[in-house]
Amino acid sequence: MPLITYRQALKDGLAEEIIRDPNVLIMGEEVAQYNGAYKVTEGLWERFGDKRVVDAPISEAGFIGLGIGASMLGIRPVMELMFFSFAYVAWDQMVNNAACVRYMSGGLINVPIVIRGPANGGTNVGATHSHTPENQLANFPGLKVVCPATPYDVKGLIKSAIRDNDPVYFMENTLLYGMQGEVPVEEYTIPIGKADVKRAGTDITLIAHGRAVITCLKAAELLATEHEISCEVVDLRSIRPLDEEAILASVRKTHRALLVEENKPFCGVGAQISHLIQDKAFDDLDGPVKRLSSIDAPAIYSDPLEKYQLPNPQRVIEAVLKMI
Amino acid sequence: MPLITYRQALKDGLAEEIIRDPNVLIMGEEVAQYNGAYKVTEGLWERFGDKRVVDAPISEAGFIGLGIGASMLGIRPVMELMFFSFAYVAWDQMVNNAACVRYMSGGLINVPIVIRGPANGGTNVGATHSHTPENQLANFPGLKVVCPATPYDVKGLIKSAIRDNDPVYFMENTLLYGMQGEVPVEEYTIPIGKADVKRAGTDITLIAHGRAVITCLKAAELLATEHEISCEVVDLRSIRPLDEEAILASVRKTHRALLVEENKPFCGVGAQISHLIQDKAFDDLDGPVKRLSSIDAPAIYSDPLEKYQLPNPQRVIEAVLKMI
Amino acid sequence: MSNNTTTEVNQEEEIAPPLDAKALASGRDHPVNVSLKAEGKIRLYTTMVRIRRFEERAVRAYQQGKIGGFLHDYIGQESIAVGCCSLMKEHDHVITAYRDHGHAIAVGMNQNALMAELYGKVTGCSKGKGGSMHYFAPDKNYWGGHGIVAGQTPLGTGLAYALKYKGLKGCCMCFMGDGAVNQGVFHESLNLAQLWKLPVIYVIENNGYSMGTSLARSSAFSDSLAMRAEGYNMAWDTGNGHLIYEVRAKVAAAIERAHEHSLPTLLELKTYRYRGHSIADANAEKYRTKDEIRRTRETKDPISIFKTILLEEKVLTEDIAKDIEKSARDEANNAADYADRSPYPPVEDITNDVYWSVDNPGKHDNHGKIFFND
Amino acid sequence: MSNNTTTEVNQEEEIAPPLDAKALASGRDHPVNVSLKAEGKIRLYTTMVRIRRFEERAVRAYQQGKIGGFLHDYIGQESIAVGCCSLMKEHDHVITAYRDHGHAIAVGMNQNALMAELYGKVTGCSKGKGGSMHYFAPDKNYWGGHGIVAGQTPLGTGLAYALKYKGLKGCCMCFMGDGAVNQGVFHESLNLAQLWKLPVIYVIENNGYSMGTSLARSSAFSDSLAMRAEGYNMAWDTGNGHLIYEVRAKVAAAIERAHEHSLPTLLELKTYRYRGHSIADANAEKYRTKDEIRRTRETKDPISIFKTILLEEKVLTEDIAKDIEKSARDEANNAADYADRSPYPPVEDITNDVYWSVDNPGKHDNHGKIFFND
Ligand SMILES: Cc1ncc(C[n+]2csc(CCOP(=O)(O)OP(=O)(O)O)c2C)c(N)n1
Ligand SMILES: Cc1ncc(C[n+]2csc(CCOP(=O)(O)OP(=O)(O)O)c2C)c(N)n1
Ligand SMILES: [Mg+2]
Ligand SMILES: [Mg+2]
Repeated sequence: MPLITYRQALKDGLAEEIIRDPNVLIMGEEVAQYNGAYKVTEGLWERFGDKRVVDAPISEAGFIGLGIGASMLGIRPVMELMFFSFAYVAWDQMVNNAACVRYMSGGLINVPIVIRGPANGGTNVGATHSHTPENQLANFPGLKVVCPATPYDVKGLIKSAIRDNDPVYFMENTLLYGMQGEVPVEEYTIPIGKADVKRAGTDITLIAHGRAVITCLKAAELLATEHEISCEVVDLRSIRPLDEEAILASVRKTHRALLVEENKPFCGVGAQISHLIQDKAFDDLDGPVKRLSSIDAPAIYSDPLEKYQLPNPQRVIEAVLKMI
Repeated sequence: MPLITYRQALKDGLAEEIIRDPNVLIMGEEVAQYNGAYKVTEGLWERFGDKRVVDAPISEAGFIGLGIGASMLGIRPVMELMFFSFAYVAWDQMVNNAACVRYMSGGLINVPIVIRGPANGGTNVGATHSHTPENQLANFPGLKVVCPATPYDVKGLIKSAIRDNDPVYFMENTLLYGMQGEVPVEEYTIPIGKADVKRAGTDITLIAHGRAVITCLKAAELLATEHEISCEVVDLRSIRPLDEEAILASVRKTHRALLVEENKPFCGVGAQISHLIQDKAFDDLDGPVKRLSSIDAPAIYSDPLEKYQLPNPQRVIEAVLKMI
Repeated sequence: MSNNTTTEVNQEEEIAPPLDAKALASGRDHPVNVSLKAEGKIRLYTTMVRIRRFEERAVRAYQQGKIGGFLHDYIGQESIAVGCCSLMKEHDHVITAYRDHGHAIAVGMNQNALMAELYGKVTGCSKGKGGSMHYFAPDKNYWGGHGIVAGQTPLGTGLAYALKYKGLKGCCMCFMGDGAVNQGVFHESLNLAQLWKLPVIYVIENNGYSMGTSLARSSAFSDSLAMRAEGYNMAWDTGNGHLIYEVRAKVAAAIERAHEHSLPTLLELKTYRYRGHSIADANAEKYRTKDEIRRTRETKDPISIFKTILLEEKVLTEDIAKDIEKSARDEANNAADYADRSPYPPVEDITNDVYWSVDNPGKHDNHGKIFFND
Repeated sequence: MSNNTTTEVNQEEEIAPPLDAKALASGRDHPVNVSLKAEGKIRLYTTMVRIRRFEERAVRAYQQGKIGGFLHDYIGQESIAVGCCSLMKEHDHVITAYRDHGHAIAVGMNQNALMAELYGKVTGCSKGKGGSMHYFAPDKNYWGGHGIVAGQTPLGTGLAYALKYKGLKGCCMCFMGDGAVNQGVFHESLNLAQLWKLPVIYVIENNGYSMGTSLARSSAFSDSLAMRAEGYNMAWDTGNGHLIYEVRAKVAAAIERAHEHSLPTLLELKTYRYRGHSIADANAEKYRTKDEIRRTRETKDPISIFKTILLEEKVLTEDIAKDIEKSARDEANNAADYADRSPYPPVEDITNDVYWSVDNPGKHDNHGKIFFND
C-alpha cells in the first residue's frame, strides 16, 4: 500500500465524497482560495470550484448555523473549523440546533452535517487555541464524535462521517497532519464506533484516542524493549458511539488499564471509560483504572512546558511502571 | 431558625453583598424592572436602583463578556442567566476569557465574576431550555462550579461566590426556588468546595448535587422505612473544587456508592467521581460504583416522560435495591 | 442606565391615534391584493380567526393545567404570519422562534396535532417531544419553532443557501422578535446573506417588547431596527403589521427580490401582543399600562381591522363572519378533545428520534454503544 | 459566490495614487498635533521605529527557531497603535487582538519582557504562559492581547463600563481587525455601548485582509465598515491609518466624545500589513499581488511618511534619525539576548496562576481538590 500523510488521506477522502455526492460541499475560513490554514483542502477549490469549496467570513456561529439549516434540506456540508477551539463561539448552534432538532421534531428532520478541524494542543499557541472539546461534545445525545489517529483511519472515517445522516464532529490534530501511513488505493470506509487494537499485548491495556494513541504506541515500544512489559494499545477512534466491547475485551485480558488522553482531566473522556471498566469488569481488574491527561491547567504557551503538560511517552511509561 | 424559601435565601444573600461591597452589581435579562424571570431578584431594583441592578438586552455573549471586562477592573458583577442553557451563546466568553485570562497574563489579572441562574430540566419546556452544563464547565481549569441544593446552602455559597476572586459559575434549579428550609438570621458564609453529609447512613453512599440531593433524600427515607436500608447522602455542593475527602470517607464507611445526577451520563460529573472512588478506594468497594443520570436523550417535552427521564426517588430506589 | 418613562412615551406615540379608513386599507392597491379573489380574502380572514381561537382554547387548557411549561401566544400578531405565509409558493420556506403557533397554522398544520403537542401527547406534531416552542412540519416547508432567541436566524439563512445551491426558485422567510436583533448570530447571518446573495427574508415582528423590556431599553437605533441592514448594504423596509394588506404588499416585494434577484431583505413589521410574554407571565400589565393594551386592542386589532375592511368591501357579511367564528371555535375545541383523548408517549420513546442511525437499524455502518444509561 | 478579481481591483484603488505632500500632512492642524512639541513628535517617530525594529528582530528569532507557534507582526500598521496610545490619559485603557506587539510597546511595555514572552521564558511579561497573542500589562492600562477574533470587544466594552461605574473620566480603546466585524459578539457590544452610553472607542484596523480573504470577500458593506455603527445610532468615522497626524486627530475626537459625553465611537482606519498574516503564512504573496505590496510599502509606509514630514518640519534631521535607528536596533537586539539568556519556567509553574485562591493560600475560604491530575 502507498505511504501517504494524514493530511493527504483526509483530503483524498473529502475529494472522493465531493465527487460521489453532488450535495457535499466544503465550507470554512480560508478553505478555498488560501488552500486551508493547514492545507487540508489544498487544491480542492481549483478542482471543484466556488460551489463545492466555499470561503466563509469569520462567523463560526453564522456559517455553521447556515450549514445546519442547509443540511435540513438535504445538503451535506462539511464545515472546517480552522481550530476546534473556535467551536466555542458557535457552541449553541452545535449543541442545540444540530443535536436537538431531530429529537424536538419527533424524527422529522435530519442534520447530516460534518464539522471537522484540528482539536489539539501542543503547537505552542497558548490556551485560547489549544482546546480539546471532545468530552463536552460527546456529552450531548444526538451528536457523534470521531477522533482518528492515523492516515488509514482518517480517510475511512471521514467518508463514513460524510455519509452519516447524523451530525458528526470530526476532530483532527495539526501534529498528525504530516504523519505518514499506509492507505490503500481502492475505496474503503471505516464504520463509526469501532475501536481498533493498534498493538496487541498482555500485561496492561492503554486506551487512547487521537494523537495520544501515537504517544501510547511509542511508550509501548519502549516498555517492551526496556522493561519487558507488554502493552495492548486500544485506539477508540470514535468517542460517541463508543466501542465498549473492545475496551472490555482488552481489559479482561490484561486486567489493568491506563487511560491516556490530551483532554483536561475533570470529566474527560477517560472518566467515562474508567467508570465503564470498573462497572463492567470490576472483578477482572488487578488494580484501579488509572488515567493520564493533560496537566490540569490552561494550555501553557512556553514550548518545553507545553510538551510536558501533554501526555508524552515518558509520562506514560512512568504511569505504567507505577501500575505494574 | 426561620423557615424561608431557596429563592428568598438567595435574594437575601445577593442583597447583603450588594450592601457590603459597592463594587457588586447584578446584571441580566429582566432582573431589574421585571423583578427577574423567576423572581430571584424581586424588589432589588426598587431597593438599590439602576446602578446596582441592571436589565440587559438579549445579548448573553455581549453582557457576560462586558461583565468579565468590568471585573478585570475590580467590579464584581453577578450575572444572571435566565436559564443556564443560554450559556451556550456566551460559551467562548465564559470558557476562554473568564477561565484563561488570569493564566495567560501570568497571574496579573483576576476575573471576580459570578454567573448564576437555573441549570435544570424537569420544567416541561423542552430540550433547548433544559441543559445542565456543570460537567462541561467544571472541565475548565480556572473556573469554579457550585450547585447548591438547599436554602441554607444557597445563601452561604452565593456570598462566598461573590467574595471569591476567581470566576464562580453558580447553578440553581427552578424546581428548588420554592423549597423551604431553615436559614439563620445572623450572617454566615459556606466555604466553596466543602461537601455536606445531608443524611448519615451505613449501607450505601448516595452522592449527588443540586436537586438530585433532594431526590436522594426522599429515596433514602423510603429505603429506610420500606427496605431497612441505611443510605448516607453526600451533597457535593461544589463540583469544582471537589471535596474528595468527604466522598472517600463515606464510601470507606459504606463500601458502596451510587452517583445520582440530572446531568446526561456521558462524561457527566458522576463519571469523574466514579473514577475517583475506584482509584482511591478500590479495596474498600464491595462492588462497582453505579451511576444514575438523566436518561440519555435530549430533554423530552412531554411532562410525565420528562419526570421519568430525570432521576426520581423511584429510579434511585430501584438502583439501590439492585446494588444490595 | 435604563429609562422606563421615555419608553412609555415612545409606546404611547406608537399607538395613538387610531388609523382612519384610508390608512386601514393601506396596501390594497398592490397587485398581490388587487388580484385576490373573495375566497382568497375570506381565507386570510378565516386563518387569522382560526389562529386566535386555537390559542384562546390553548390558553384555557393551560389554565386548566392540561398544558405546562411555556405557552407563548401570538394573539394580536396574526396578520403577519397569515399575510406572509399566504404568499408562499412551492419552494418558499418558513422558520421562526418559539412564538410559533400562528405560523404553524398559517402554513397549514393540523390543529389536532398542534394541540396534542401542547398536551405532550404522542399524537402531537413532534410526538410530544418538542412542545409549544418547537413545532415542525418539513412537509409544509415549516422548519420550526426554535426556543433560543435568534437561534433560527442562521438556520433560515441556510435554508435559503440550500435553495440557491439546488437552483430552486424559492426563498426562506425567517421570522424573529424585536429582542432577537441583539443576538450576534443574527448579524453574522445578515452579513452572510448579503455577501452571498441569498434568497432570505428576515421578518422582525416588532411587538414593542422583549418580555418586560421595551424596545427603547433593549436596542440602540435611530429610526428603525430594520435600518441595521444598511450597514450590510442590504435592502430593508418597515411596515404596519396590523394591516394584512400592507403586510402582503411589503413581503411580496421582498419575495420578488429573493425570487428574481436572489437577494435578502430585512423587513420590520410593527405589531403588538395583548397578553404576557407567555401565559405564565404575571407581569403582563406591569411593564406597560393597561390603557396601552386596551387602546391597541380597540384600534389596531388585525382581525377586527380586516373584518371592517372586508365588510366595507362587501366580501364579508356578519353571517359569514359568524359561521367562520363558529367553525373556528369548533375546530379548536375538537383539537382540545382530541389532545385530551390522546395517549402520552410510551417510555421507550424517550430514546427514539435521537439518532437517525438508531432509528434506521442496519442502514448505517455504525457500531458500539451510543446511549449511556447503564 | 466569492469573487477575487473585483477584490484585487478594490485593493488597487485603495493604494494608488501616492499621496501628495499636503495630503501627507492631513490632521496636522488639529489641536492635538498643533500643540505637539518637537520632543513629542520625535517620541511618536521613535516609538514607531522601535516597534518596527522589535518585530523585525522577533521575525529573525522566529526564523532561527527561537520562537514557535504564531507570530503576527504589525509591520506597516505602527502609526495606529502609536497615534492612538500617544493620547492616553490616566484613566484611558487599551485592549486589542492577537496582533498586539505594537500596542504593547506603544503603552510602554518593556521590550525585554516582551521578547522573553515570545521565547516562552519565565522572564516574559506573562511568565511565558501567554505568548505572542496574549500580552498583558494592567499596570499600563493594557488588557491584552486576545487570540479569539473579536473576543476582546465585549471585554473592552466592560472596561468602559467599569470606568463609568466608578465615575472615572476615561475611556477604553478597543482595537480589532477588519475581519472581526463579522463576529456577532462585536455587534452585541456595539448595541450595549450605545444603549448604555459607554466611553469606548472601537478602532477597526482595516488592513484589507483577514488572513487570505480580502475585505470584499468577507464583508458586505456599502462605503465603509464603520457605517455599521449607524444601525445603532452610534458616532462613526473613517481615516487614513498611514498618517499618524490624522490618526491622532480622528481618535482625539472620539476620546473627547468618550470623556466629555460618555459616548462610544466606531473608528475605521485604513492600513496595510506587508508580511503574511503570521510569519508562518506561506501565502503572503498569493492572495494579493507582489506589486500591491511593493507599491504600498513605497507610497504609504507610516514611518517613511512621518519621517518625510518631520524632516520637512525641521523637527528631525538625518543624524537624529540615524541615532533613533541605532538605539532602536540595540534595544531590540538586547531584548533578544535577554530572552535568549533567560530560563524557561519551572515545571511547577504549569499549575500556578490558574486560580487566585490557589496562588494566595489561606486568603479564600476554599476547600477540596481543584486540580485533577491524580
Ligand atoms: C439566547 C436566549 N436568551 C434568552 C432567552 C429567554 N427569552 C425567551 S423569549 C425572550 C424575549 C424575546 O423577545 P422578542 O425577540 O421581542 O420576541 P417576542 O417574545 O416579543 O415575540 C427571552 C429573553 C432565550 N430563549 N434565548
Ligand atoms: C473566532 C475565531 N475564528 C477564527 C480565528 C482564526 N484567525 C485568527 S486571525 C484571523 C484573521 C483576522 O483578520 P483581521 O480581523 O482582519 O485581523 P488582522 O489579522 O488583519 O490584523 C483568523 C481567521 C480566530 N482566532 N478566532
Ligand atoms: Mg418582542
Ligand atoms: Mg485585517
